[in-house]
Amino acid sequence: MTLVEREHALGLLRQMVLIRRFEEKAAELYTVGKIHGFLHLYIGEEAVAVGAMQALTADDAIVATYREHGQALVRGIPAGAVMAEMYGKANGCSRGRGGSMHLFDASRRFYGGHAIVGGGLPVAVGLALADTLQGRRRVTACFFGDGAVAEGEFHESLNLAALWKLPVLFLCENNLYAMGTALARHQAQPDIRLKAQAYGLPADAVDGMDVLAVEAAARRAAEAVRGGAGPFLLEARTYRFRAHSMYDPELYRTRDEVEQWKARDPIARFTARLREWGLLADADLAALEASVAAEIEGAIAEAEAGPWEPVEDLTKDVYARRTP
Amino acid sequence: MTLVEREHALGLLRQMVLIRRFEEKAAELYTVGKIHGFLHLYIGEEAVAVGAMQALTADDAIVATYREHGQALVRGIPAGAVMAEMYGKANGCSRGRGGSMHLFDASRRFYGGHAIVGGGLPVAVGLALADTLQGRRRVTACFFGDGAVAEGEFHESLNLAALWKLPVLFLCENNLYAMGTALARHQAQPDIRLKAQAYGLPADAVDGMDVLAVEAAARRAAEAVRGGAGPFLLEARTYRFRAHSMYDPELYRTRDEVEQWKARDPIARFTARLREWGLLADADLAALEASVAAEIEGAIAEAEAGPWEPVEDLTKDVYARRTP
Amino acid sequence: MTKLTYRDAVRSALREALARDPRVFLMGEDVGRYGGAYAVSRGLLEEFGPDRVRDTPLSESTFVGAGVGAALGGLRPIVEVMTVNFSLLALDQIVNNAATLRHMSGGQLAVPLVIRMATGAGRQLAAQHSHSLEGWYAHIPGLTVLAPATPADARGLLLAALAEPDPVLIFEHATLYPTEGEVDEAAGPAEIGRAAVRRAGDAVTLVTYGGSLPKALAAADRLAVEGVEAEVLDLRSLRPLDTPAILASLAKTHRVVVVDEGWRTGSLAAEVSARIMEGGFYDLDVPVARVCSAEVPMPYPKHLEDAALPQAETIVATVRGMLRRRG
Amino acid sequence: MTKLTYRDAVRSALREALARDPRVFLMGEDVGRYGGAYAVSRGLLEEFGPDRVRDTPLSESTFVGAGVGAALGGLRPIVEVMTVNFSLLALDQIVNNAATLRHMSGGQLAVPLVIRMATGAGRQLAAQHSHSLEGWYAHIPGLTVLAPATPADARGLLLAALAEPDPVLIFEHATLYPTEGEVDEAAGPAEIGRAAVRRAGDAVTLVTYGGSLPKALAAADRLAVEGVEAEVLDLRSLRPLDTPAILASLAKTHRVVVVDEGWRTGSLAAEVSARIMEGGFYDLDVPVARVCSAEVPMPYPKHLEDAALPQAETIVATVRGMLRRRG
Ligand SMILES: Cc1ncc(C[n+]2csc(CCOP(=O)(O)OP(=O)(O)O)c2C)c(N)n1
Ligand SMILES: Cc1ncc(C[n+]2csc(CCOP(=O)(O)OP(=O)(O)O)c2C)c(N)n1
Ligand SMILES: [Mg+2]
Ligand SMILES: [Mg+2]
Repeated sequence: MTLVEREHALGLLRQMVLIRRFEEKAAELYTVGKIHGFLHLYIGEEAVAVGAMQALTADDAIVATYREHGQALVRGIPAGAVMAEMYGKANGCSRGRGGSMHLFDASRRFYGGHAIVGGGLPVAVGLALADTLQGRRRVTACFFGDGAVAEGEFHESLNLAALWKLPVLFLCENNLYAMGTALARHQAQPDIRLKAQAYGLPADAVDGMDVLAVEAAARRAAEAVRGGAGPFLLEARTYRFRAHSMYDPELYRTRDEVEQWKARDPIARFTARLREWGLLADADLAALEASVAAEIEGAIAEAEAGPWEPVEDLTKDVYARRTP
Repeated sequence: MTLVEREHALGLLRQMVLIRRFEEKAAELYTVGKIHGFLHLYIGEEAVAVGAMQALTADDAIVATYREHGQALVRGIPAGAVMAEMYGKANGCSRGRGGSMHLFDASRRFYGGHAIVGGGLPVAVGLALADTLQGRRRVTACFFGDGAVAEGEFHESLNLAALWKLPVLFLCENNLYAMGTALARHQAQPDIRLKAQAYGLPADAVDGMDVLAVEAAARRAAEAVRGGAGPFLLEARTYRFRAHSMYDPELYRTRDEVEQWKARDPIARFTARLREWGLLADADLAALEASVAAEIEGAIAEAEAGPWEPVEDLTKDVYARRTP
Repeated sequence: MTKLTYRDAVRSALREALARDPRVFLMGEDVGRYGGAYAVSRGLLEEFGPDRVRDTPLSESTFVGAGVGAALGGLRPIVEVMTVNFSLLALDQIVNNAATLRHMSGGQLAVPLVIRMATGAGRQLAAQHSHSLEGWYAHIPGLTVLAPATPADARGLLLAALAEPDPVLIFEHATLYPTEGEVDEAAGPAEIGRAAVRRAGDAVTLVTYGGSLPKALAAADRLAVEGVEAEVLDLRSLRPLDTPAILASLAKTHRVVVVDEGWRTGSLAAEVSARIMEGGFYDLDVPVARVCSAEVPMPYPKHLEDAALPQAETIVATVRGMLRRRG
Repeated sequence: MTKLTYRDAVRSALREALARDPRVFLMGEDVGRYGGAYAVSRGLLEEFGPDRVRDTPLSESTFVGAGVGAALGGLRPIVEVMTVNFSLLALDQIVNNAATLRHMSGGQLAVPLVIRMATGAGRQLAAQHSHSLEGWYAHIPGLTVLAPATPADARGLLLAALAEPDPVLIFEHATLYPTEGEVDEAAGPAEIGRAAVRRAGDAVTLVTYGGSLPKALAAADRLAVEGVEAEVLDLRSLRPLDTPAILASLAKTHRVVVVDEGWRTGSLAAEVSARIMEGGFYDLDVPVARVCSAEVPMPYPKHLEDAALPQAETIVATVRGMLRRRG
């Protein structure tokens, strides 16, 4: 039985593959010194961003973490602008000043790229407040990890959003680890979805390795939020296949555990299902991969060709009206 | 039917009356300029401190808020040392440096007197951790208001204490207001006890206007904590009869509401019950009031007679070993 | 011109802003039903309703961060953090978000957020309620930091802050709320970044701001009796600092005492001294002196609090010592 | 003497403390199974077990506050806050509790707590991960603030901190972890509050600390080629500041450049300049200069980060300018 339109399915697949290939390339480029600083890969978690963001319109806002290449690409920030940002070039989406952890695109209502764990949640609450006070029916989607759940700002933000019935879709990317600390070692009660009860918030949990499941759950959640029911907490259960960042020796988990999760690879799984449903032929996949590869090549070319911001502009835009 | 030993009952009553009369006097002394700064009265909430602290031994630790005269007196800090502290005299329990909001007594394991809402919770967690790591079976009782529940530190501290199974008795004094903000206007989900579920914590709620009920609930809770079951959240539902502090015009609640709660005055109620049970004669009450009055007169005399800390000692004890 | 208290002057600006600009709203602990911990916002809830005057839970980090988000979303939030002491809980949002977003986004984002808070000691509130940390905030690029010392500035600088496209912090010294002064309620915003000479003189410059201004003026009055005419310079804006005004006064008096309620080490006064070192060294007859708070957590009793804080007498004594040491 | 990296020197002190004193324990984010974000604590969990090497949830305010409580309870906690950037979330516990409790309790309570954190920029981590806020902490009475710049100090000052009866903050500049130096692992604690002359000279004093020390030394080497012998003074302790050592070096060289990675306005360098103003004015041939970070949220690309940070070249250029302007 086919549960999804072919066009739409191929779109989802392409977005996931784009994130995967983009990041594989980024990791390579890091190794050869084109990308620096911290680089947090989303590989393994692609179904979460791709599924969830189907529920958003161009008018909705996104607040994400330092592990946000996926969200940025799905949101439609051109891969070239994201790659150039990671190079630190002035044609990057943050003019090169932010790098991998701080992607911004005001025109697409993409509000970062936050490197302080939990720091994006209050900002999302405020964006939603602005919509409410201005009578706009928009959703602010706020992504954060399981680790952020331990921070006080998680608690404060869920309470405030629920208290004021603000249209925030809280999206917890539960990949079972905060750096090297397993969920059960940072949460006394590791069922994140249940925490919503403390704020009288509706909540749901979904298999974050299944893009269609995430999409369906996110659509339900976003609909509730958009309808004025207040915030919603959606927990996507997923797994990070790669190291936390480029420096991580991964002493805290077994190879075996990683392999077990890799067997649930959201791309491989979705590909297999689409084949099963007869929606994907070998040629389709080849074409998709080729188009993604071309897009990434183009992105790298843009990044390579991009200019560096002149040193004279260092203090520009600290303030709108004066130099610091 | 008598539910309580006479001795014990009269002890509870005396402690509540001591707090009440002590604070009535403090309010007077504030008006005539003997006490300054912020003064937060506990009047109406006496059953909470008195009931709860029956469950503690001399070895247990207490962490309280700026509204802590009650806890200090019940803990056995001499009324003279508390009053002298409120005068700012060097014979005060904090050498006069803390005032009403910062009562300390290391010998009685009374660790303040915290004026930053929520700031005491992490400290209590640490005290309990010290006990655990040193293999001591002690309880740390941590008092805080309903307002503190909104702070991130509430969330972080309950999680950490539960995660590490630390012996903290979290005692929420829910008096329905954080300054002028009613519970329902600061909590999306106003049933505080239920919040414990987010941390897998046992919890209970009790009528904070009934000293025997508080005592019974606190004993059960403290026993669980002392037995090694980890932390416990006990919510006492109570009401503050007076203003938040001496400056509060009380615009946020009706006289009527206050009067309704005053009808449940924990002292009057307990007195009536003791009479009913035949445990309290008029003469007993008169003797009790007289003894409390004498104790308070003595306290005031001590405070009046106490010396001011010499100005030369201003920078003493910023560090143990050097001047700042 | 009307005679207003500082408190009423702040309220006058709040009311004007709320009335004029639908994007403006006020939020913070007890700004609504309670009327504000310092009664600054009393009556505004009744006048503008609960959408525009919002009581928040005790969640400093989140309601300040929500101010950042609301500013990003096109509003002009005024967030009241009851006192600077509690702002420590919101510092991450101020330093890592409010101050960085414009630059870090390559100029795409704007955070026109005003954060007001009471600051300072002098009311026997002891160690956790007596901080003067505005100097800390003045360290952060991306922030503008104001410290109005008069009712007219309390109004004018708040209006100015609301016209800024970037985050502005306003520190209101709690002892100033009941003080009175002439205010022109028809006047527009004051200019940010300009110090004001509150008293002219030629013997010494007292550089100060906020709650220390009255003390500096009192000291100047006493010195005048001794024939010493002190110039009193009110910084008004701590970031940006009006270095030209400081150096201009120095060029006239050749002596500077900086009066600042912050703890001495790492105080804003240190920055003023360092700027004079760099820009006015050859104009100095004697080294710049600082009158700051003693380096102790503030004690509760009045005699110790008084001893810990800058006082008119200490200022006078410092100036006398300086004059003795001429050139 | 052994050659150790700064990272290994910190670990050496941690291991020694854990082995020697059962009251010592380590807690913080990822100090255990991960081995520490900077691999400082690698192996300690295996050696000392999960009671003494404790991974915490992401709850900076609470695990720092728990450190305060554990210290009150008789332990000697070492809390690692991964970086200074995240310490903003714990500032209330540090400023309002750790720093105040001894004084505010009239001397009854002691908080022998050591808080370690990485600090500084230079690794392209952008605006939210590049702060140098140790100068802020040096403002707070009740705290002791250390900034070891060499492997020997990384070890010696940590041991010294553990012997203090009061809270000590240790700032480890993240670029220093892989640097090597001679360390005497049999040596005891270093002395707190003493600066060290890292290079003697008579033409100018470069006052610096932490991650800027290597830059100052590099600048001194270049200046030596030009015949200018710079003295390099490593502060080591930011609170207390070794003012006598600063003034002694000034008395020798008559010229001071302060090199400090903090943003210029309100920097620790401002305090050093102000202290020289107060105590060394008449020894100065030229005004004290500051080489600090540009006042911007740190940008990600290397060329901009380099431009924002103090560099050996800027120090050299500043000294050259100073010498041109002789007396
Ligand atoms: C407040 C804060 N503390 C610590 C860090 C360091 N840090 C960066 S990512 C991370 C783990 C976060 O885990 P989680 O929220 O689950 O997100 P994930 O990386 O798994 O996507 C930590 C501890 C930080 N950036 N911010
Ligand atoms: C972090 C912080 N924010 C604000 C305040 C100001 N304040 C003092 S008491 C109080 C209300 C606290 O309410 P609650 O916790 O319910 O305790 P209660 O006063 O009712 O006993 C507020 C807002 C503070 N002291 N600390
Ligand atoms: Mg995670
Ligand atoms: Mg309350």
